[in-house]
Amino acid sequence: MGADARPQFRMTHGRQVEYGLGVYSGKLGMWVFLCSEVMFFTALIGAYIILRWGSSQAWPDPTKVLNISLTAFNTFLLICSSVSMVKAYAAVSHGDQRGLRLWLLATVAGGAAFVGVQVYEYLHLIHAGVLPSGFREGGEIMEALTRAGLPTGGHELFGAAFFTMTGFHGFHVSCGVLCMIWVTVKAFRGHYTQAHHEGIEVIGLYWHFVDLVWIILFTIVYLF
Amino acid sequence: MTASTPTAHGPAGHADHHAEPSFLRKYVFSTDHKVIAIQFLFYSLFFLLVGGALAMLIRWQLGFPGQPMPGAGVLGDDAAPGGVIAPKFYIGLVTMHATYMIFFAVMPLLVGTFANYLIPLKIGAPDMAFPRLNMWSFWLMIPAGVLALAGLVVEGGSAAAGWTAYAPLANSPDYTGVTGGQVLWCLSIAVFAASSLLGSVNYITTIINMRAPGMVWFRLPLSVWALFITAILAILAVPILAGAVIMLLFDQILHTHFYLPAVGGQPLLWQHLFWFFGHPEVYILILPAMGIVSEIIANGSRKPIFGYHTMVYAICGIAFLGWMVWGHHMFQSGMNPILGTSFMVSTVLIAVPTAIKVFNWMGTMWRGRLWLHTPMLNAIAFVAMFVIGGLSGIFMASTPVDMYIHDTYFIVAHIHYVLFGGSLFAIFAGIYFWFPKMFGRMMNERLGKLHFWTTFVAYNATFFPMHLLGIAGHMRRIYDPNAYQFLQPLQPLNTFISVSAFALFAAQLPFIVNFFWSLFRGRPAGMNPWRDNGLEWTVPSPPPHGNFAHTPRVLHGPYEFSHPDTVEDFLPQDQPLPARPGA
Amino acid sequence: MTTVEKKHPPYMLVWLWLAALTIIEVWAAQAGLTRRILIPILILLAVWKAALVAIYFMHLKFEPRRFLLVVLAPLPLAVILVVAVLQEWGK
Amino acid sequence: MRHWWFPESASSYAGDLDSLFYLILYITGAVFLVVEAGLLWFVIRYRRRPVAAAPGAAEPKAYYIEGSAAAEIIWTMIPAVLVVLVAVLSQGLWYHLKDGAPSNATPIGVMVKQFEWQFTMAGADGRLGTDDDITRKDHLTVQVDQAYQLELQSIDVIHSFFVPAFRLKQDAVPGMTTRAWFRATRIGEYEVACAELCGLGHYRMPARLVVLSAEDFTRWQAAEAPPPPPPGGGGGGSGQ
Repeated sequence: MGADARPQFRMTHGRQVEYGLGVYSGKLGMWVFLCSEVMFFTALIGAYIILRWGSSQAWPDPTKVLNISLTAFNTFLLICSSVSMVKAYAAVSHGDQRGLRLWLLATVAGGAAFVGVQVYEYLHLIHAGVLPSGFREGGEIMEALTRAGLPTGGHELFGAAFFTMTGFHGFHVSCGVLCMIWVTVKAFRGHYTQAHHEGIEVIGLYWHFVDLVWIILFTIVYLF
Repeated sequence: MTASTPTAHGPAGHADHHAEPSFLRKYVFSTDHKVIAIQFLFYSLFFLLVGGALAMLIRWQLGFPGQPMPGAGVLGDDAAPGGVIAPKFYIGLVTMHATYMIFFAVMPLLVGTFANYLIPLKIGAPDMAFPRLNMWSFWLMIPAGVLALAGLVVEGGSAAAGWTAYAPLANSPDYTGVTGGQVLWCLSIAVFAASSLLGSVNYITTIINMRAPGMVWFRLPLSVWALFITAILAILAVPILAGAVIMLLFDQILHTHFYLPAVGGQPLLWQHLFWFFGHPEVYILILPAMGIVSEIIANGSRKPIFGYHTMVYAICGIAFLGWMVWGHHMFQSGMNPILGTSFMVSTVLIAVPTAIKVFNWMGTMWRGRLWLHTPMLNAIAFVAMFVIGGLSGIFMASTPVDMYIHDTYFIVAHIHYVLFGGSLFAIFAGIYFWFPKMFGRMMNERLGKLHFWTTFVAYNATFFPMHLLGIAGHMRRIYDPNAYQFLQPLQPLNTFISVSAFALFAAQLPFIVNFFWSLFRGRPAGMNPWRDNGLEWTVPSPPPHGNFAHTPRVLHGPYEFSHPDTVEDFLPQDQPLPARPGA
Repeated sequence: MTTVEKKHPPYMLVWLWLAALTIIEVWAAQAGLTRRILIPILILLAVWKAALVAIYFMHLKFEPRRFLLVVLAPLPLAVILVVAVLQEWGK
Repeated sequence: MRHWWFPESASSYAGDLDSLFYLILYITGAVFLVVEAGLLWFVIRYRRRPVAAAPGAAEPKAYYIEGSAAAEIIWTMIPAVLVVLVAVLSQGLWYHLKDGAPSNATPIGVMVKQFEWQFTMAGADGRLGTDDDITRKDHLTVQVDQAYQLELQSIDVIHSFFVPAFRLKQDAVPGMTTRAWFRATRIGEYEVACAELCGLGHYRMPARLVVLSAEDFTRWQAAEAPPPPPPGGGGGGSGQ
């Protein structure tokens, strides 16, 4: 065999660890978790693609139902919070504690604002008669589409898919914000140092992944 | 990592720095992988018993349709008026039997108990990479199990759309007559998915990152290989089920229309998503069993496993192909015939790596010195029975033959030959084999062999005739076969199966007695009662918190049995091969 | 971290790219292009943005090559699922 | 014992399907025998026997071998060839079953709901949607040696149209029309069953399928045909 020489070992917490893929456990675990998240969103996005394009199913024009400019702004917010997250990571890896805390606060604010805007969007849509079970008869949206002579077919599936996909994304962002608050508190307590800041990187991966999913969702749900 | 590591001499010393943990921390909310494994063991054995009891009710109705079952009067007038099982209750039984067995018994046994127990011990790690997540993975199974059990007692009965919960049957109380039970089923599966996810993240990370020095990939025991690949399957397949079940749940409670055709929803979307999860799930249920059996066959034969590398590649091959075969559950659903052909080809190809494994096990036994201890008997039974399940699968893979046997008892026979004859015999083998390590005491061999032989005979008497039922066209999941004239002559066969099933259930009594008796009165096991090579046998039974006093150094593969240069017929992985006298 | 000081990519530049691509996306969606042209453009832009996030923000550029195996594993499965099921109704 | 095996075959392709089944049975049966006999032989031949010699003497060891590439190649190739053979032999019949309906097949409409079948049989004109259609609950009459094309639709949940004697099974999925075809080859009465769990009454969905000779069928058709609509009365035939 003679493969003895290959692996390299490092010490963590008194135990010898072989870094099989050259990545520490927290980061590896997070990536594995993200792989499963990819499959989860595959189920939801795949269902959307199949329901909408798998047959000659009618579908309302999303740009006529949803507020694109508002959501574009929201997308921008999420991208900004992703940037602030990497800036926080860059700061801590240079030993800049103040930078870390400020950028983390900015990230929390960005995420929270995204959720806030989404809640506003939901309330607005529900008020206008867009429900998970479809557009309410006589609701604002239904009236507007009919008045404009636009087709409303497939609105039941549209409502279901829209709320399920964006809802689960929103749920992920909300969980992310909660975790991020916790991380921020820890950062203010000086938990992360230039030598030890794996937590920042790991939570950052989750945060960017949620951003990445939103980039896909925004394109498919709002723009197609 | 320049972390301050005060104790560089291993986790045992590390643990000494802490005060003795409280009882609650040590045995209930424990983060020790061994305790969690044992929690999973009791949890899933409980569900195994409940699932088995439900099967007895099912078999009573099929063996003696319309006759009152002794003692069934206690189930109440909704379920069994006058002791006669009602149709709705019957379908609930069929649904919950499969749900309990698959999600709450066999899967937690294999990837809860054995994965948790074996992975760190076999790779020489002190614990899992994320012990706290590991604890959560067990404690999430509690609400999942409670939700699943609640189905039996809620108003309106348990879920009654089969464990496959085909839409649109599962969508609406109008179709099933079930109100809350179907929602509970969905919730339970969703929570189960979260638990499975946490477990799998742990297993993958642990196996990649926490192997002891020298434990290179091709020195990993086959059980660890199998569990690793299984965890990968789970991490990628279970979220699909979660997504599908959540959409089903929304259809039920938010009145969405994902699977309802009236406004364009797709009933077949459910089937595709379900089986895209469901077929990898089948391999999640069998690969760890194969791994366990590989360990025990090598040990019982006192020989290296035949073709170790091929065995590893076969596991990977099965897992890889397993992603491309889900459509073979849907040949008669109105699927595009071209798609059907491609699914048929990928399905029959899975027979190849599977055959390799079977023949390699036989090659391992060839010219061995078979030590027929109870685990070994169960492992050989696994091979013998799994072969039947594998071969009957070829009938279904052949699309035209499937047209006839689809949804008949042939399928029921097949799944039980794979899941009971396969997974469950392997689980019994594993329990008998690692019980000494888990509890420090041997299980009784005499009772073990009694359990094995009675189970083996009763099992075959129960499930083999089901092939005949299927060939005669007997549909599955029907409450009373006598509603069809062409099934009436099969009644004696059905009665025979039922009597055998009762015997099979009764045959588990020696196991239960043995288990609890040995827990307290079994012969002390010592460190390595089976004279095995795995790292888990180099530590005391049961192993202390942190497992290894010193991180072991792995010097060779796990199957160095009967090496010509050794004195004993085994060589633990941390022991060097003696220098050849002539060299 | 033990080894070399991590070299950080120009995050702000990536941010500008992402913002610009988002603006192009929204503009394209409302420019009244035919769907046959619009959809490929939108897919391209979305994949581009997603790739920027994954490569720079999630540091895939700096991970060991074989680690990419873990990251990319689910993608073929996602494609297989969606493409095969679309076949079902594509007859 | 006859009852514990295939029902007598009564459709044009049932014989082919049975032959394929038997072929697979012989192949898998041979593998089954080899494996089980081998396991049994190994258990008897190689079991550890008590050593008769002095207790201190070293026990003999098992034969140390880590594998054999040649053996493994053999038992990779044989199953591979066999299963590919099965797939190749299956696929012709598969297309015949699914897409092989003769062009002159008479259509039958099958509308299924919980828990009954409704069959719409074409009248003398051999077409559906005309005034002489015959619609019956849980009853289907066909002519021997005549091909029929089923168009299955479901009102509520998924059911599966199963005629054991014809070896025919096809799901009826709500929201879409699935198709199946058969040609009965024997006169007699057969049972239609539902093969997909469709609710509490799933077990009691038998329908009668009667195969008549050509003369009997014509007589039956004439007797069962609905009375012609009153002249000038709207002519509701949608298939005109």
